[in-house]
Order: sequence, then structure tokens, then C-alpha cells
Amino acid sequence: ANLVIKGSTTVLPIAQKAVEAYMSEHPDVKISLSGGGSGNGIKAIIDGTTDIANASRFIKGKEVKLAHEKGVYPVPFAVAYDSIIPVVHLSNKINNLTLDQLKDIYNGKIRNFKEIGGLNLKIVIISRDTSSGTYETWSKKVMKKERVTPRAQVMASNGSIAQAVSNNKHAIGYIGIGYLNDNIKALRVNGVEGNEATTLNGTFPISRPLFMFTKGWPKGDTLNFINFMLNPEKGQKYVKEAGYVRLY
Amino acid sequence: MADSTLNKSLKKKTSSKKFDIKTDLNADGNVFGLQRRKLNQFFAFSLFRVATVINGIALFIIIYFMVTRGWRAITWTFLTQAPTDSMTKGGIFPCIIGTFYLSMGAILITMPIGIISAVYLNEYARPGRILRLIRLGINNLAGVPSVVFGLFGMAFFVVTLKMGVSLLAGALTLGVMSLPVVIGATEEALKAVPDTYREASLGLGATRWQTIRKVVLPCALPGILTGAILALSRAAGETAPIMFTGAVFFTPCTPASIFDEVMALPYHIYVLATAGTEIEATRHLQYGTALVLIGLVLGMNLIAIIYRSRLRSRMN
Amino acid sequence: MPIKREITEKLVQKLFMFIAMASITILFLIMIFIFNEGFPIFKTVSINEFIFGHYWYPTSEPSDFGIFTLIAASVLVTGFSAVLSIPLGVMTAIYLAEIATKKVSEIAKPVVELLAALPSVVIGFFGMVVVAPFLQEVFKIPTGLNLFNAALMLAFMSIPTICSISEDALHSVPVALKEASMALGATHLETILRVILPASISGISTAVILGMSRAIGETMVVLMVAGGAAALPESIFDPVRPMPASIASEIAEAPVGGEHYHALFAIGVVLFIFTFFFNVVADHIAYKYKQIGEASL
Amino acid sequence: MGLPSKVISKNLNFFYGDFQALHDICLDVCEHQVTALIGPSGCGKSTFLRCLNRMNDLIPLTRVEGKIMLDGQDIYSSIQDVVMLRRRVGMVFQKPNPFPKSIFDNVAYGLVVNGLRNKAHIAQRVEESLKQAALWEEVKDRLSASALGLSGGQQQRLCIARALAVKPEVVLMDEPASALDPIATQKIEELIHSLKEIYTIIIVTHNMQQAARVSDKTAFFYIGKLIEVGDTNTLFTKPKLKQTEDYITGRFG
Amino acid sequence: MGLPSKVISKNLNFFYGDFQALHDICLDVCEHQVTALIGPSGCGKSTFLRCLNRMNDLIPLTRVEGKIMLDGQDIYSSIQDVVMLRRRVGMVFQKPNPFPKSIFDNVAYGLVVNGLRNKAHIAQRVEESLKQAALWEEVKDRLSASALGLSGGQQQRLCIARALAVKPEVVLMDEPASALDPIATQKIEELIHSLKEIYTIIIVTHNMQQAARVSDKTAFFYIGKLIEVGDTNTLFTKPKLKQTEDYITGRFG
Ligand SMILES: Nc1ncnc2c1ncn2[C@@H]1O[C@H](COP(=O)(O)OP(=O)(O)OP(=O)(O)O)[C@@H](O)[C@H]1O
Ligand SMILES: Nc1ncnc2c1ncn2[C@@H]1O[C@H](COP(=O)(O)OP(=O)(O)OP(=O)(O)O)[C@@H](O)[C@H]1O
Ligand SMILES: [Mg+2]
Ligand SMILES: [Mg+2]
Repeated sequence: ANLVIKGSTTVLPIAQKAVEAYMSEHPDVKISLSGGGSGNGIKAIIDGTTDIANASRFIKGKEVKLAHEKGVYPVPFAVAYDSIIPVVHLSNKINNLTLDQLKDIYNGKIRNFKEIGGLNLKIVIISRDTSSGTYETWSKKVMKKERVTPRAQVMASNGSIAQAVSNNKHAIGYIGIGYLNDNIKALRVNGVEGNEATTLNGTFPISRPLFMFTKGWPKGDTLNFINFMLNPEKGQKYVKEAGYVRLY
Repeated sequence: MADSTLNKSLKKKTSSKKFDIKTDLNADGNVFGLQRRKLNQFFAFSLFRVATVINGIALFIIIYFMVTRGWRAITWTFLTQAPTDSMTKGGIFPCIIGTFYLSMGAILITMPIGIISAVYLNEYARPGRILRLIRLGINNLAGVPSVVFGLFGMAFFVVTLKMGVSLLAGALTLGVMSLPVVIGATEEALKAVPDTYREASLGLGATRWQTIRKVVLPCALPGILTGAILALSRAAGETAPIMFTGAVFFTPCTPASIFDEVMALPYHIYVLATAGTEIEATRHLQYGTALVLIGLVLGMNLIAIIYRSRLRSRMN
Repeated sequence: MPIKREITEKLVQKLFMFIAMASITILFLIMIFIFNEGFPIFKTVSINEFIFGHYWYPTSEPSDFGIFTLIAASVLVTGFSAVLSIPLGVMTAIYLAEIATKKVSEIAKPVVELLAALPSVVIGFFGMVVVAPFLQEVFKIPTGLNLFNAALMLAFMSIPTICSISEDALHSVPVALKEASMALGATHLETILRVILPASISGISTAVILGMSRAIGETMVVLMVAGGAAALPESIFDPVRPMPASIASEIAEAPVGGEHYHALFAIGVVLFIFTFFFNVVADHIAYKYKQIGEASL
Repeated sequence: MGLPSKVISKNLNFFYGDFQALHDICLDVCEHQVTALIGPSGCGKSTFLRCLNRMNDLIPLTRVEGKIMLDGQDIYSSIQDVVMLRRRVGMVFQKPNPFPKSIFDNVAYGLVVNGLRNKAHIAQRVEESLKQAALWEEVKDRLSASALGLSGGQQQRLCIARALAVKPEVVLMDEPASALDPIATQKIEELIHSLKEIYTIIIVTHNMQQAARVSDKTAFFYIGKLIEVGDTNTLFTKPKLKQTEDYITGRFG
Repeated sequence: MGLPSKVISKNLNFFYGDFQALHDICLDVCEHQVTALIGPSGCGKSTFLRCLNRMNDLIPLTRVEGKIMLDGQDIYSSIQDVVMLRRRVGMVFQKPNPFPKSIFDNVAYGLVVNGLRNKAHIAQRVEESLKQAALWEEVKDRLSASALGLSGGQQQRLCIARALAVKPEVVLMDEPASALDPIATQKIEELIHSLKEIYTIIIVTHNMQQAARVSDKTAFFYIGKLIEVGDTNTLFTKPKLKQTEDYITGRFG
């Protein structure tokens, strides 16, 4: 492959759609895409084993230092926003939760929907695996310093959470905005509905930017791909399709 | 100690009244005892039979679901095209190719090394404590979980040897995982060659190596090949070892060099079933991919089984 | 002429020895590597905290690396699967070795072998998309991805192992013992229970242990159907997170050389020790009771 | 021959699959006598013996034609219960095959499976059988030790005791002494001699001297056929047929 | 005994681990004679035979003391090449063990491994050996058929032909006829008789009549010791020792 993309699995769906579209536009370019996590992606940039690193967080000070020691200057490009929406079963009476209520549900203090004005139903908490970017955002923005109860079920993807919640009256979960569908009910947070507008103007509290890093200022195919990614008619279209919020 | 008490009780009891064996045993006078024993046997045997049938049903149900829900997905496009539209459409061609390369690579690496090692252990090495220790080690490694091999492959091939996630690293990991299996199967095949063949050959003035090459290996070859096919099918079906070493989420191109990463059938099933963007919508693709993998693996096994039973009947 | 032959002979022997030693070395390298990558975690937490800690929060700040719940999950899942797989496996073995006619066992044995050949990801997939909704429906439980489902699927993975090794053990009981028993007027069942089973008990124990060893190390099945909650289950229908599932789902995102990375290798070490223990016990039993049965002069 | 017949085989044919191992065997075995079966290897002696307690039923794809009568009843008739038959017709095998259990449990085995529950009665019967098999004195102090710790000869006598414990009427012995040393052999031969008071014994042997020493009647088999049968003395001194004479004088075998 | 000695065993002791299977065996084997080894099961006949071509080297943890001289050279000395020795001392086993190859390849095997490349020479030698083993007429039309399709007796003669093909000086035979029927046995016996013109033959047998029929000299082994050795006629008619007499007359064994 002439272009290798690695890193965060959160960015993977965006990258994948973009890669497919890019490759059909430029049939001579071959791209391979894999996960491995934000940390590994950035490490691969420093080691020179990838052309583009996907990251669901900004580069850390330690990593910058390491890069400079090796004479590498990673360049960040924000490519999308990620907003995470709490969801419940369609039959659930609850429409709105505060960040504190969400925190108390997820740390195990609130165990029944009736405690927060819902029906008398035991709550089944569904979370993502601890190393996913979605989880990272959730724990930073919702849980603050506290931990998700170990009783929580752990799913490997947004899609499986959406599916599990749609089948289960007891369940509450959280998913990327693009995974919302008619079979599940999205909750407002602190009275704010999660959508593109509230994400971009910063009123929806659970969101973060997603990045692609390159090794130094991009050139050649890498540059073309980044340009493609940032093009509102091209790459940004796929951001929305993949379930994230476009930059503009 | 136990004997003396037993003896005492014996003495005491022998002095008690005599008995008549004809009435005490389930002899002619005690037909009901025999009836009961036969009934017990009938029930127990029925239970054993049911247990066996459950196994058959389990296999049947799994295959039934995969076939009935997956066969519609299997089209020419499915088998020959790369996935498209975030893997919700298109086919699984890169996965089939990837699995083929990975398992073939593993076998090509493992077979020569495994067979030679087994020949050495079985034909040359002097039996003793060291050999027993080595065998114990090999047995153990055959039982080590595949995910641990995955960890090893990642730490050793991917990171330490800087192969990166690649076809080579994946095949090597699978190869190392199959190595104890191949050694075990080969040793078994070698043990099944009667010693009289070795003695006859040596008795005619052949050297050890001549004996191995001309008599022992040809006799053991079918067994070794069967073992190889089984190892190959196992390598093709494994997921955990390649997850971190060779297989990637998505790459629509077939590998151009051994340092390229590949897609693989088992990992693709896992990805579609748990991490896809539209899990429900791609169910038929998941079943279809599973069906292809099952077909591949069971096909190889069936070949091995038929081959082996042919061989057995020819030997008798 | 003899000189050349002798040189070939020596050369071949040396070459074979070298390759054998190399392959054995690689195999032993595995242990060294896993241990080497796993041990640095004990700079952060003590072994005690690691094994007996109840909290597994590898990515939070500050992090917790306690794998007790993971170990418990592995043990429970394996235990429950053994409850299903041991009777089924052994009874099937008895049926195939002793009762079935030649024709039936010629068909039934390949079926068992094919069950063994099913890739674990397919069994996991089956558990996830077929068994889980079924369980959820029938038992009215919050989730079908739970301990019970995982145990059930693992049972299907270990039955073939248990069955085929047990069958070998039953077959290797000398016919002389069986004939002796039948000749004394014992029924076939009595002969099986009182003579054949006791004489092959070591082989059957080995089979059971190896079957359980396979179950505890199985990854894809528990990754896909166990539910993934790192807490002690309160019922058999609670989700759990066995060790292999943790490794497989987290290693991809754990930065190489970080604490999380080392912790996952340390879990690998624990898993390795479990299966190592199982295998040594199996080997010991097999070796110790190897000669049982046939009377020798 | 004034003694009544215990076992009668009438036109017995036996097949292993397509291979006919026994051809038209007609033989009367008298009660309280020792009948020896001799003949070269592979002539069907064991096969015939194993027909008498239907042990051959265990081998798949075998077939029997003709009749074997035990006390006038056909043992291959559908009303005959095999388990019961084997209790009445005991068997001792070529290689000693004690169960890997204690000496006591070995002898008690047949009693226990046949439904005897009374401990005292079992103990009594075990002692009797071990005495009958001339083994009691040697093992009485270690009845709970493993039977596998006995010597070959002792093991074989244990197997005889085990067979006697269920009080069979006929005892079949397939080369019972061929795996034993001379002294053990002698003991077994004496034992056979003393047992015929109570039991009807049929013994297969390779050793013609042994046949001459222990048996009352001898039957000579050759390639699946019963060539000649008669009083042991007569058969060994004045055989009627040339084949018998050739075999006895060691011309072949 | 005017014939020169071909093989001489001097104070030979043999150990399987700690178990001494042979005690101080001294035996001269004369050239162009058939020497028979007899004795009860387990007395060490096979062990002794296998010492003569160092086949026992293959069994781990065994040990030899004493000397065995072949044409005056110690075969256990360090300068002796084992492969060469085995070419000079051929062996035929108890159970026929042809390789699963064609009849031709079986006989040619020894020639090929010994470096003979010339096809015509090989074919000629194969024919000669098969003729010597009295098998040529029966197989000449199907030399390329599998050897496993032959009958037991034919297989055994094939094994003899295979052993003869490399022109050994001594041929060891361990109960070569015990797995065969009388007719095949007779053929083998005739064969042995005719072979002693060319080879020196040592044969183990269980069958005393066979020893009497085929051998010139007989050696009687008992529990690892060589009890008596002498001309076959003398040994069978006037044994010097009581033990020998007991064994020969069938008092045990
Ligand atoms: N299970 C079997 N299947 C097929 N053929 C068999 C079987 N058992 C024995 N035979 C054949 O039946 C014939 C008679 O065998 P049998 O064992 O009765 O002989 P035997 O007189 O007892 O010989 P030996 O003295 O060697 O014990 C032989 O040709 C043998 O090959
Ligand atoms: N590989 C071995 N390891 C240990 N002991 C052995 C081995 N082979 C034979 N023996 C023992 O050595 C003794 C002599 O055995 P050998 O095979 O030479 O007897 P044999 O006279 O050939 O008997 P048979 O007539 O039964 O063939 C026996 O006590 C036997 O148990
Ligand atoms: Mg027999
Ligand atoms: Mg021998």
C-alpha cells in the first residue's frame, strides 16, 4: 500500500468511508487501514511506520518530547467532532438527565429508573470497553474523577450498544451521535439536545474533536488525502455518514 | 493392618450360618435381580446414546443456522469482490485471500521444522529425563491458549523484530502456534511405524538416515499429512493470534509483499458482528462469511478424516 | 564408501538436532517473552494487589490493576462449562467406545471431530446471534450475553477434546479385562462401570483436564458472548469478563510499553500458569498410571 | 463312557465374517471329566472354546451355525440368557488377567455383580474359592493388596479362584499355563486334577505332555476340523488317524 | 567337529538396565552348520541372537560384557562398524515384516542402501535371492506387486530372500516359522536345510521337533544361562543334564 493509516478505532469509521471514496477517485492509490488505538497511532508516526495517525485525543507532552528527540514533528489536523449521546429504550419515560444524574447512574449510586422519575425498572448499564475513545470521553466529561461501576456490561462498539439498548427496557447506554436511529430514544443532557448545532457551538457538554496526525507537513498522497478529508464536499460528507459531527 | 482386621471379620463371619449360592445369587431362583440389572443397562445405555445424539444435534444446529441464513449471501460477487460502503456491501475476497496466505504461510514455516524436530526426538534422541522434559514442554505449548500466542507474536515479531502488523508476523505467529501440534502429530505417526520395519532395515546394513528416509518416513507420511491438514485448518480458523499480529480491520487490496497487512475471514466475522457500524443490517454478510469459513475448515477436516479412514482400511 | 556414508549420517543427525533444538528454543522463548513483558507491571502494583484486587480500571487516572474478578470469571465460566461437558463428553466416549456398532461409530466419530474443528469465532458468533436472544426471551433476563451462555458455548468447544481422549483411554483397556468380567456373568453395563471405567480413569482424568484447559484459554467465545462486565456475578445470568476477553479487547489500544500493556501481558502470564498447571497435572496422571490394567508377569 | 454328557456340540460351524474357522464340530463333553483340546496354532481350539460360553458374541460380524447343548438346552436359543450362561460356564484365559483391584475384590467380583450383598457370605465364598484354587495360604495375609503385585502363577490361580467363586458348572481354560514357569505350571496342573471332582473342565493346550498328564479325554483339531477324539491314553498311544499320529509325534506344529 | 568356528561368544553377559538377561554365555557356532537355540519362553534366546548383530544397541539402557568374535574379530570392539557388521550378519524375524513396497523393492532394498546402483546387477541379484528362497516361481510374474499381498509363508520367504540378497555370511532366524501354517513351515524348514551349504545359520525355535529336524547343533538355554550344547542327535537322545531332559520330554515349558 502506498498509504498506511493507523490509530484510534473511534476515527476508524470516518477514515474507512473516506478511504473507500478516495480510492475510487484515485484507483492507483492503495491504502490500508487499521486500528491499534490513539497511543499506538502516534507512536507509529514517531517511528515512521505509518503515514497518518488517527487520534481521538490531542498529542501528549511526553509524546511531543519523544518525537522531537527523534527529529519528528507531528502535525495535527482536526477532522471531526464526536458527541456522545445517552440513549434508552423507546418505552422509557425519561427524556432529560443532568450530568450528575448520569454520573450517579454510571457509578452505581442510582439503580432504578424510579429514583430519577422513571418507571420502577432496575437499570442495566451498558458501557464501552475502557480503552475505547468513546469511553475515554465519557469518563472525562461525565464521570469526572469517578469510575464506571464494574457491574456495567461492556460492549465492543457503538453499534452493539445501540442494538442492545433497543432490545432492552432496562438498559441505558451511550453512543456516537451518528448511531442514533428510530429504535432507540436519545436523552437530552442538562436540557440540551445533542445535535450538530449544539456540538459546534459548544452547548452540548459531551463532545470532543478528533484528529489525524502526519509526520511533518504532509506531502504527496498524504497531503492529497488530508485535503480530501477536510473538503466539505468530500471527506466531511463521510464524517456525517460515519456518525460524527462535521467541522463545518 | 487393614488385612488383619479384614481377616478377623472374615473369621467371625465365616463362623455364621452357611448360605446357598443358588438362592443368594441372581441364579435361577432369582430372575428378578437379573431383570433389574438388564433394565439398568437399558436405561444407562439410552442415556449414553442421548449424550451422543446431543453432540450431533449441536453440530447440526450450528451448521443449520449458518447455512439457512448465510447461503443467500454467497454470490459470485461476494466471493470475488472487496467489501464496500464501510463493509456493509460487497464481498470478502481480500479476507479469503488473507486467510489463505496466513494459513499456508504458517504451514510452510511449521511443517519442515516440526517434522524434522519430531524425527529427531523420535528417532535420534536417547530417551531419558531430558527428552521427557522436552516432550512435557511441547505438550504444554500445545495447550497454551491461542491468545497468549497472539501476545507473544505481538511482542516478539511485531514489536521486537519490527515486522509490524503484517502477513509475515501473522503467519509466523500461527506457525509457532501450530508447531507443537505438528510435532505431536508427526511423532504419533512415527510411533505407529512398527519397530520391525526399522529393525529389518538396519539388519540389512542400512544406516539410520537411510532407514528413516526410505522406510520410516514413507510409512508415516500419510499420518503426517493428515496432521498437517488438521493444523492447517486450525490455523485458518484462529482469530486471537492474528488479531494483533497480521489482520487488519480493512484493506481492500490483496497483499503485495509479506510485510503488508491483510484481512482474514475469522477476524472479519468478529469485526462485522461486534464493531460494525450497522450490525443488524450486515447480518446476512456475517452469516455468509461464517459459512465460507466453516466450509473451508470443515472441508479440510473432512478431507483429512476421509483420507485417514481410507488409509486405515488399506492397512488392515 | 562407508566413510561418505558415515559423514552423511553424522551431518544429518547434527542438522536435525540443530533444527529440533531451535524449534524447542523458540517454543521456550514464548514463555520468556510473556513473562518478560508481564513482570514490569509489578513495579506499579504488588502481585497481591494484582491477583486479589477487585477493580480493573487500567485506563483511568489513577488506574487500578486488580484482576480478581477476571480470574473469578474465567474459573466460573470454565467450571460451569465442565458441568456440562464432562458428563456429555465422557458418556459420548463410552457410547462410541463400547456400545455403538462399528457403522454408527464410523459416522459419529467424524461428527465429534468436526465439532472440534469449528472455528471458535463461529461458535462465538452463534452464541451471540442465536443463543443470546433465545436465552433473553426464554428466561426474561436483561441480557443473553452472560456467564451461562459463555459456559454453554465453551462446553461445545471442550466436549470433543474430552470425548476423543476419553475414547482412546477406554479403547486402551485390555480386552482381557472386559472378557474376564463378562465371563463371570457381569452385564455389559456392570463391566463398563466396574472394570473399564476404573481401569481407564487416568486417561479420562487427563481428557477432562485438557478439556478444561482448552475452555479456560478460549478467547473468541468469551469475548463475544460473556458480556464483559468486570464484576463478580450474582447469578448465572450475569455478564462476566474472563481473562482472555480482557486481553483480546484491550491489547490493541494499550500503548506498547505502557502499564496497561504490561498488565495485559501479566494476565497472559496468569492464563499461561493456569493452563501450564492443568497440563502438568494431566501429564503427571497419564505418566503415573500409564501401566494400569494389563497384568504383567 | 458311563458318564453323562454335560456339553454337546452338534454340527457346529463358526464364521469370522466370511472366514469359516470351525467346520462341523461334533463333540460330547462328559461331566466331571477333563477334556483337552489339542492341535496346531490357528486350528480353532480357542474359537471352539469361546463358543461354549458365547464369548465370541463380543466379536462383531461372527456367525454360528449348529447347536451347543448345555444340560440338554441349546445355549444359542433365543430364550437362553447370555449373562446367566456365562455364570454357569466359567472361563480362565491364556494370560492371567486379574482386575486392577485388591485380591479380595477380584474374587468377590463375580459374586457382587451377581447380586450377592451379604458381606459375610461373600467373605466366606472368597475364602472357599481361594482354598480351592490352592492360593489361600499364600495370600490370606494380604487380601486387600493389589492383585497386580502377585507373581504370574499366583495371578493365574487367582483368576481360577475368581472363576470358581460363582460356582460354575463348567470351567473353560485356554492355555492356562502357557505363560507360566514350570513350577507354577505344575501347581495349575495339580489344581485341574483336583477340580474335576466338582466341575466339568475343558482345557486348550499346546503342550501334548500336559494334555496327556491332566486330561481324561483328548480332542485333536486341525484347520478348523475335529479330526479325532478319544480317551487320552488311547489317543496318545494308538491314534486312529495318520494326521493325529503325525502331530503327536511332532512331525509338524 | 572338524568345521571351523564362525561365531564365538565368550563369557557374554547382557543387561536390560539392572536386569541381567544373559549370564556368561560361551558358545561356538561352526561355519556351514545350522545351530538351534531352544529353551522355555523368556530364557534369553532372542536376546542372545540379537547380540550377534548388535540389534540390541537399539534398545536404550542395555549393556554388554564379554566378547563376541566373528571370524576372530570382536564385533563389540570400537573399530567394528555396526552397519558393516549387520550386512555380514543378516536377520529374519519371528513375524514376517516385509516393507510396504513392491516385492522387487523389498529384495533390492539391502542392495540399494549398500550403494549398488547398477540396475541390471540389482535385478540379477534379486532373482538369485528369490530363487534361493524358493519363492521365484511363485512371484516372478508380479515382482512389482505389493509385498503385503503375499501369504504369510510367502512373506516370510520374501524376508529370507531380502536377507540373502546382501550376501551375508551368517543368517540369524528368530522363530521364523512360528507364525506360519504347517505347509509353509515345512517349506521354510527345507529352505534352511538347503541354505547351510552357503551360509552359517542360527535359528531360535520353540518347537523341539523342528530343532531336531533342521539343526546340526542345539543349544539349550534356561533362565539366561546356556545349560547344554551339543550335536542335535546326541542332545535329544542322550542329554547330559536332568534339566535338559526334563525340558525335552515336556516336563515343563
Ligand atoms: N477375531 C478374529 N477375526 C478373524 N479371524 C480370527 C479371529 N480370531 C481368530 N481368527 C482365525 O480363526 C482361526 C482359528 O483361530 P483360533 O484362535 O481359534 O486358533 P487356536 O487354535 O486357538 O490357535 P492358537 O493355538 O494360536 O491359540 C485362525 O485362522 C485365526 O486366524
Ligand atoms: N526390551 C527389554 N527390556 C527389558 N527386559 C527385556 C527386554 N526384552 C526382553 N527382556 C527380558 O529378558 C529376558 C529374556 O527375553 P528374550 O526375549 O530373550 O526371551 P526368549 O527366550 O526369546 O523368549 P521367547 O521364547 O518368549 O521369545 C526375559 O525375562 C524378558 O522379560
Ligand atoms: Mg488360541
Ligand atoms: Mg524370543
